[in-house]
Amino acid sequence: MTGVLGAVLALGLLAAVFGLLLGYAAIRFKVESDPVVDQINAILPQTQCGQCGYAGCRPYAEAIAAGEAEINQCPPGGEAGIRALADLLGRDFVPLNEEEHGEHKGRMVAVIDEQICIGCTLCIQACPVDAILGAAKHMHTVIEEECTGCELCIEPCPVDCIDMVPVPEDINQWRWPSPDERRIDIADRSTASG
Amino acid sequence: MEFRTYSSPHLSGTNHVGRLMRGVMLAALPGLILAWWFFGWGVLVNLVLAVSTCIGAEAAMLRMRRRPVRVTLGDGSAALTGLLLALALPPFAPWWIPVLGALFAIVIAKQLYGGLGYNPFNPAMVGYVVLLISFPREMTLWAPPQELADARLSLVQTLAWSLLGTLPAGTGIDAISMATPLDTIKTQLGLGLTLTEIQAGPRFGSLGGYGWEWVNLGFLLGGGWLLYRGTIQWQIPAGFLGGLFVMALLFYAADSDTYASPLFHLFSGAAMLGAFFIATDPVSASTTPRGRLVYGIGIGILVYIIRAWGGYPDGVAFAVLLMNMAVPTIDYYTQPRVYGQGGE
Amino acid sequence: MTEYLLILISTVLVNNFVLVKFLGLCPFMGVSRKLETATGMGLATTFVLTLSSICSYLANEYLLAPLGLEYLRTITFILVIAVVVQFTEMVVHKTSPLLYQVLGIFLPLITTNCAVLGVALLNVQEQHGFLESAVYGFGAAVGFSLVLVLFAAIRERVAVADVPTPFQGASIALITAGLMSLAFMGFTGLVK
Amino acid sequence: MSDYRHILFTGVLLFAFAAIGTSMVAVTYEQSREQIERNERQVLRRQLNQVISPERYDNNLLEDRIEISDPGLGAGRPVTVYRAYMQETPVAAVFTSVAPDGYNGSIRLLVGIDVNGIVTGVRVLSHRETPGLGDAIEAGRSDWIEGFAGRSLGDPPVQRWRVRRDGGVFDQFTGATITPRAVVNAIRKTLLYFDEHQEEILARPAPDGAQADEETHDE
Amino acid sequence: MADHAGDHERLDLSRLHHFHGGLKLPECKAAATATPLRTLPVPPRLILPLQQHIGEPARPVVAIGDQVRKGQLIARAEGYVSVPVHASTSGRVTDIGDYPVPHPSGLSAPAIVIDSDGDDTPVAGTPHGDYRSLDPSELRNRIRRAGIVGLGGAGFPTFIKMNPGPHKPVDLLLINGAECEPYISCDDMLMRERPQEVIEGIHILMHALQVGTCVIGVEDNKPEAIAALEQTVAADHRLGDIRVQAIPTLYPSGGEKQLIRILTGREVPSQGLPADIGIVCQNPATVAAVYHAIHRNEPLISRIVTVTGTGVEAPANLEVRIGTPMRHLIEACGGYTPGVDRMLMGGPMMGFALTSDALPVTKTTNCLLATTREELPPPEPPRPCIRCGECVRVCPAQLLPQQLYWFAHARDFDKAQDYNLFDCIECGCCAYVCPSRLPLVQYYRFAKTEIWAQERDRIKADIARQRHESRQERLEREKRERAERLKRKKQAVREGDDNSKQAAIQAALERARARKQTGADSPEKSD
Amino acid sequence: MSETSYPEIARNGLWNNNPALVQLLGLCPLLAVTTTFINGLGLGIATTLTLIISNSVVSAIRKLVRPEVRIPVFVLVIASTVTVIEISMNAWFHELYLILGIFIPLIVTNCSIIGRAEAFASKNRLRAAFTDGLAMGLGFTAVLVTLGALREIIGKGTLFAQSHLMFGELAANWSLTLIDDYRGFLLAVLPPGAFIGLGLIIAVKNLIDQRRARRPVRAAAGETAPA
Ligand SMILES: Cc1cc2nc3c(=O)[nH]c(=O)nc-3n(C[C@H](O)[C@H](O)[C@H](O)COP(=O)(O)O)c2cc1C
Ligand SMILES: Cc1cc2nc3c(=O)[nH]c(=O)nc-3n(C[C@H](O)[C@H](O)[C@H](O)COP(=O)(O)O)c2cc1C
Ligand SMILES: Cc1cc2nc3c(=O)[nH]c(=O)nc-3n(C[C@H](O)[C@H](O)[C@H](O)COP(=O)(O)O)c2cc1C
Ligand SMILES: Cc1cc2nc3c(=O)[nH]c(=O)nc-3n(C[C@H](O)[C@H](O)[C@H](O)CO)c2cc1C
Ligand code: SF4
Ligand code: SF4
Ligand code: SF4
Ligand code: SF4
Ligand code: FES
Repeated sequence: MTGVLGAVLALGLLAAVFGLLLGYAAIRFKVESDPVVDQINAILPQTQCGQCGYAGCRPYAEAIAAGEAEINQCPPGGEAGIRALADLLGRDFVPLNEEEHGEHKGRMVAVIDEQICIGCTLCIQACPVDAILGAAKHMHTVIEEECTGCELCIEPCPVDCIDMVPVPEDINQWRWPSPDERRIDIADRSTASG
Repeated sequence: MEFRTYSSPHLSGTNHVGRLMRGVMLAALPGLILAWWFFGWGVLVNLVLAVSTCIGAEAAMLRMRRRPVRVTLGDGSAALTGLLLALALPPFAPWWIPVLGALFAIVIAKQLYGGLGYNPFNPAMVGYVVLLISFPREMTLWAPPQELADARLSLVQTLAWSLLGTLPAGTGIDAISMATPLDTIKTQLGLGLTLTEIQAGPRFGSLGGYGWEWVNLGFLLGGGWLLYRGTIQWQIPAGFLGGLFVMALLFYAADSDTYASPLFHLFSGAAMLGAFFIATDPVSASTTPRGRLVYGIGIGILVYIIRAWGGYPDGVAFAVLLMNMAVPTIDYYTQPRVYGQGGE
Repeated sequence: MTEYLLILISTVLVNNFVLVKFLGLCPFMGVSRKLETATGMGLATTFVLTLSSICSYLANEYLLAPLGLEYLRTITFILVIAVVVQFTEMVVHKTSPLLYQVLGIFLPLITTNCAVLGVALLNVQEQHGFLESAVYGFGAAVGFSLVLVLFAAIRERVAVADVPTPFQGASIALITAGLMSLAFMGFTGLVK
Repeated sequence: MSDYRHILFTGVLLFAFAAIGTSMVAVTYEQSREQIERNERQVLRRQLNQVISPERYDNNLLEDRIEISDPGLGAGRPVTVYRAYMQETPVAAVFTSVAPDGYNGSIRLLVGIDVNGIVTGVRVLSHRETPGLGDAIEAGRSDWIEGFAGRSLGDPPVQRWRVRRDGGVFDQFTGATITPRAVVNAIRKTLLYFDEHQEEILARPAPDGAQADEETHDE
Repeated sequence: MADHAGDHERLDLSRLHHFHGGLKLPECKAAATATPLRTLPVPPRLILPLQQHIGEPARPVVAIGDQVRKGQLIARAEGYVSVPVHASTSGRVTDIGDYPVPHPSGLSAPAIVIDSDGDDTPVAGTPHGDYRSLDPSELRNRIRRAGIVGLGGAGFPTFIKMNPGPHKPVDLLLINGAECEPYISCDDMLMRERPQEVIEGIHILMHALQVGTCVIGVEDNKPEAIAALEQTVAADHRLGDIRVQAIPTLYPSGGEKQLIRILTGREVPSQGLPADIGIVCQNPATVAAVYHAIHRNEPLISRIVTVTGTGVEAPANLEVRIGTPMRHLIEACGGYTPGVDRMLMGGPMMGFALTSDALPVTKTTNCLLATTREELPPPEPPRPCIRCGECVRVCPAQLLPQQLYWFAHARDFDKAQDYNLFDCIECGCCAYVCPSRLPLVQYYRFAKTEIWAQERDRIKADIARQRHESRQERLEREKRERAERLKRKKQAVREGDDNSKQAAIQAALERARARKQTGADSPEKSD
Repeated sequence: MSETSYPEIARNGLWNNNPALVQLLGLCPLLAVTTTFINGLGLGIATTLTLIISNSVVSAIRKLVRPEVRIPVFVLVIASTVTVIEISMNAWFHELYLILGIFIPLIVTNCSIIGRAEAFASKNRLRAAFTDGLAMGLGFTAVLVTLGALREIIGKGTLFAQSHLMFGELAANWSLTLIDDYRGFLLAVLPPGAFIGLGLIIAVKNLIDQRRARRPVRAAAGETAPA
């Protein structure tokens, strides 16, 4: 049994020394906040719509950083957003989870039908970015520039006077279409997958 | 009046993938004919088997992947892969050798990556190396050149050997096949002979191995034509041949009894085929001008290292694959200086 | 001197740890999606591997051998490695959060990167001395990093290729690794 | 203050786990050491018997061993030689030769040679050759290794004690020449060594450790 | 390096230099230069888009029904990077609204429509006598007020280019008369027929920029233009060194950066401006417009347009009023030939295809190219890139076009930018030589516009985040305050205050519902 | 996390989150030793055993461990387990030990073991951890065996060769020679063959998954179409 004792002592002491070293390092190299959350949050579109299943973009960012959420849950961010996340986190690109979180739509803004609006301020309270102007009992308007299109104001409106309309295209914001549709090696991809 | 719209530029040149590939095939003709002349019908049998398997495999894969078959086959790249693979095979290989090699080249090395343009490795060389490491015996069934052969197989006899494995009565395959000059040097050096002794044999010509030197000259000629036509750029062949030459020269100068002469290296094995036809495969080679030089030189040096000290007599295929592996990295580090970004 | 050079050539090319010896494959597959991360991982592994090769040598030579506890080799080595890795992880976490985010999952995996324990055990098996152990560890790591970086660059290219859907991702990556290993067979016979 | 406690706690924790783990391993080891040694001896005996048939000797082969150190044979390590006697007449010697140049490092061999210089048998003790390629040298994987029994330095002549590829008579494996080459070379060297030193090796009484040491020094 | 910022190596114009790559293209210019320059009559209706330049659109200063005169300001510049728009003829404003404009998108944009009264009455204005008495900044202002933008294609406001900033001394004025694209010959005709206008304009610009040297670069396939300019320069005895320099015909030598490289050996820094290396580059037509603006006090209301291609019967160069629907130009050239298949604005390498000929000529319309299928066959289906590197060899920006393509194709825009996507001048050389017939330039345009869109989204997201965060903060604060107030109130008696609030909301709801009901019922509002 | 369903764990280990095919862990032993079916089986059994034990132990001690010593503690546990198994086998199952001998030290560095300890065992209760170890082990073994069989058949034209090493004399004639006079496709046995083989197996799995994912959609479409 002396062999056992020797072995235990030798390794135990080695381990103890290592333990002390690690314990010291844990304090010496302590990391306060996780800057990765900020970086993830900076990629998210800040629509604050909650479609990802979290209470806004930052909570979702935190969930991603903690490894609890997939990176493909934000429809407003679309493919580009997922790509940016995959890039940041060194993961593989995965297509948007449309089944659970919805499709990526073009940019929309809310418009309040000023004829109907009763000025109840409920939409103002719902809007996460303060994009709705108006005082109680006066009709409200949406500042188009500020509206992120999150649709959060639709639900609370008691008189259904808010509509989402697509932002019209103009030549300065027009985007060249990708020529990919015409490539012969992907020409019939749609039929292949259909 | 309403018009259809397209994106600029609306003009386009005469360059075309199909034209490119057919040009390369044409350029390989002199070498092919010389190979047939020196090494017999087996060369052509391999060619037919490899090319038809390549085309068949490509068509089958395209159909399975639901890609347009006819247009894609029309570009001739599959046929070219088969041609180059066949040129690398020993003339007495049984039929399944070119077939298996072609399948590997097209299915694994090319189509699994998405087909023409996407494969990181040279398909023909993948096919060749797979065969080389898997069937070392079959892959050394080289023929002696024309005049050195005791007997030559006719076309029918060659076909019988390739397809059925039968030889005319009284001949054994070991009797009619012969090791290549590079192989001979490698094994005999291992037995302690000096190069002068080894190269005294009749199978060595004035430049490389007898017969081999002519085939290499044929490919050099074709390669020159490709350069002239602008199908390939000078960097890769120059880097390859230059790298090989300089390495060979250094060691030859140091010890000419164990290291063969630079010219011998340039005109042996697959040196010229490799330099002008294989290393230049645009898809798997480097694309930046400086990168191409690095790529070529890298292949040249690796060929020499493998020939001189490695386990295989000729290293062109391995060297090409090894440098293929480094291509994305080379490309990354040899980006040209962009207009307006300092320096001259 | 030549002897160290031979060890280097052998470990980097001829007996490449990843492609020929099959060691360290998990990080090889796991962190090779991007060139930059691969480079980072290569550096991290080189550091850890060299260091742990030396540390294991010391532990073996001055702790286990004198006490006749060779049967505890595996435990001791893995402990040494784990601690070296953990220490590195904390330092990286503090000094480079981004590198940490990228390598985070894989730094702990370096512990079980077979290559690290493999090097330690092989050192004993081949009876390497101190310097030889260090060179062996370093060479193995350089070989690992080399193929990792080349592989990552290829994967970046393959990622945008028209790979048939069932083959996308890990499948084509493994096939690529296979073709790389095929190419590395060209080095057979260079050393030994 | 709490920092120190934290550090201390980590140390103690790791110590505890190391201690528990080690003690489990150590206890198991102590418990089974003898069994293992017995197993190993048994395996060794079985292997020796494969190299030289037990009918040919009557001494305790396992104990009757000497160590010699010859750089050519043992790759720098002492080589154990088991000596077989039949009624005190030397019959054969079994060398634990090492082929240092295997594909993946050293291959340890058991080479039995009788007094006439004829190989009684060869077995591989340990190797790290590639499964599926070089491991055909194991008796369980192919009968290649059997091919040495009955051969001697004259059969074939020394210069043909090589693999075919090098101009010898022994087969190499397809795609793996290095391993067989290493093994053949090691056996040839052992034969040559035995040829030269047969007298010294066999013609002495069963040694005790000290004597064996002296012998080694004499070499 | 230099002692003070902006000091460049000495100008050496003694020899020509080369730029990387480039293409020899068929020229196809003869058809349109066979006949002399003609002036197209004013059409009955003009459409004047508010944005014919790079920058902010102009803002209308007229209303529907207003009577305007030729040269009258109808939309003023909005912001710094902007220029005004002037009426091209006299008449009545009949509409201000969205009209299809010549743009690759085929979209409509705001425009002012003027119905001509046929009189072409100009606004009253007094031409300034001697520009030399004017301050450079006054000259710039006049050029701006004249609505002058680069007529070479990009349409960048000219006055900005003339204001390089105090730290960038300009030592060379470059006139880009290369006109390297096939088919186009409007600058050629201008230089042949009106060289004195160009030279006068150059003098004005040299004064405005305070430079002593000007080089006019002209491709050597335009000997007549070179001769005409040389004669004019020789007859000119004013101060200042003006040279006419023939350069080899090689596309795209007319690219500003390439021309600068050819003539001076200098390179415009990546993402930089010619002014950074002491050069200002202008197109001859722009210079001529400056001459008109300063000497005759005429704003930019007309330009020369090449109408050519096998799709029109009689190709020619026409001087036309800005806003003229393109149909009139085609008619003036004998109409379409039977096989006409597409119409381009600009040349075949850089121009874009138009959907219709009802679009107006704008300040940047240098060429209308109507072609048949035989002349410009429809593009073949593209195949995958084989990495042949041809594109690398011809790219004048020394980029790796195939790499840019791979990244654009994979939508890896960060990588595309790493490979200097924004240094691509969209010259089309790469696509021209590509054996796989890839629409490379479209990929680059796609990637560029996509990156810009992402940039805009980014900015929007940042604003949204700030607003969201400040809102969160505000809510927090309010909650705290309310809690405090509540605490204070607790002591006081609680009344049905809340109830009354709720009642008010309820009442409002009822009212709204009623209104909506009637709204939905009435037929005219049901849409 | 407390609500882990056992069928779910089993499905994960065997298919959905298979350590070798999906997580790509434990690749080194997987590729290195699968030259034959029997080799694969041997390693599979040894690995499964280790996974079960280490998962259980790690789960049992999970509350004690601080983040900075987590990894060292886990590897200590694993290494001790493996060494104990190794020594015991050496002593009491010597025959088996000789066969599996080379595989056992390899297990210590099998990434899938520490991977499971980290990802599952350290967050779950004992029974779940045990099940997970079993499922993962079996999933891993399944891949080992498949790859081994594939490489053996293609590389040598045999199957179950050398079964007697594992099953004793009983299995002496289990070895099947599938193709007589087969030349042997050496590639399958060499390292490149291992990589390519695993790549192909993963592709087959993906194909099956895709087919499966598509089928319900089609079925649903079929239902709604006539309506
Ligand atoms: C991964 C790998 C494992 C190998 N294992 C062995 C081996 O165990 N034994 C051996 O002799 N050669 C081995 N080789 C070496 C090659 O097969 C080598 O080509 C061969 O030994 C050279 O002899 P040849 O002339 O028969 O081709 C191995 C090669 C590789 C790449
Ligand atoms: C966004 C933008 C800003 C520019 N700013 C200036 C400037 O401040 N000063 C200047 O001299 N030119 C400026 N330019 C003009 C360019 O240098 C160039 O002359 C113009 O884009 C036309 O060139 P191109 O037709 O070759 O594209 C600017 C161009 C763009 C597109
Ligand atoms: C590929 C390319 C070719 C060009 N060719 C000409 C040309 O031939 N003539 C010209 O005046 N501008 C040409 N340009 C535009 C010039 O780069 C530059 O914008 C112009 O000369 C500036 O003058 P402006 O502002 O007066 O138009 C070209 C631009 C590019 C990108
Ligand atoms: C100059 C040139 C050389 C080529 N060399 C090869 C070659 O060595 N091997 C091959 O499989 N294909 C070769 N090809 C054909 C083609 O590029 C090849 O099939 C692609 O690699 C398949 O994607 C070559 C094509 C050209 C134009
Ligand atoms: S779905 Fe996207 S935009 Fe909406 S809250 Fe979540 S992260 Fe923000
Ligand atoms: S106005 Fe409506 S849609 Fe727009 S941001 Fe506010 S809540 Fe969202
Ligand atoms: S020219 Fe076309 S095919 Fe060739 S490298 Fe460029 S993009 Fe690819
Ligand atoms: S379009 Fe862009 S990438 Fe292509 S040649 Fe011109 S500058 Fe180069
Ligand atoms: S098993 Fe994972 S690295 Fe080796």
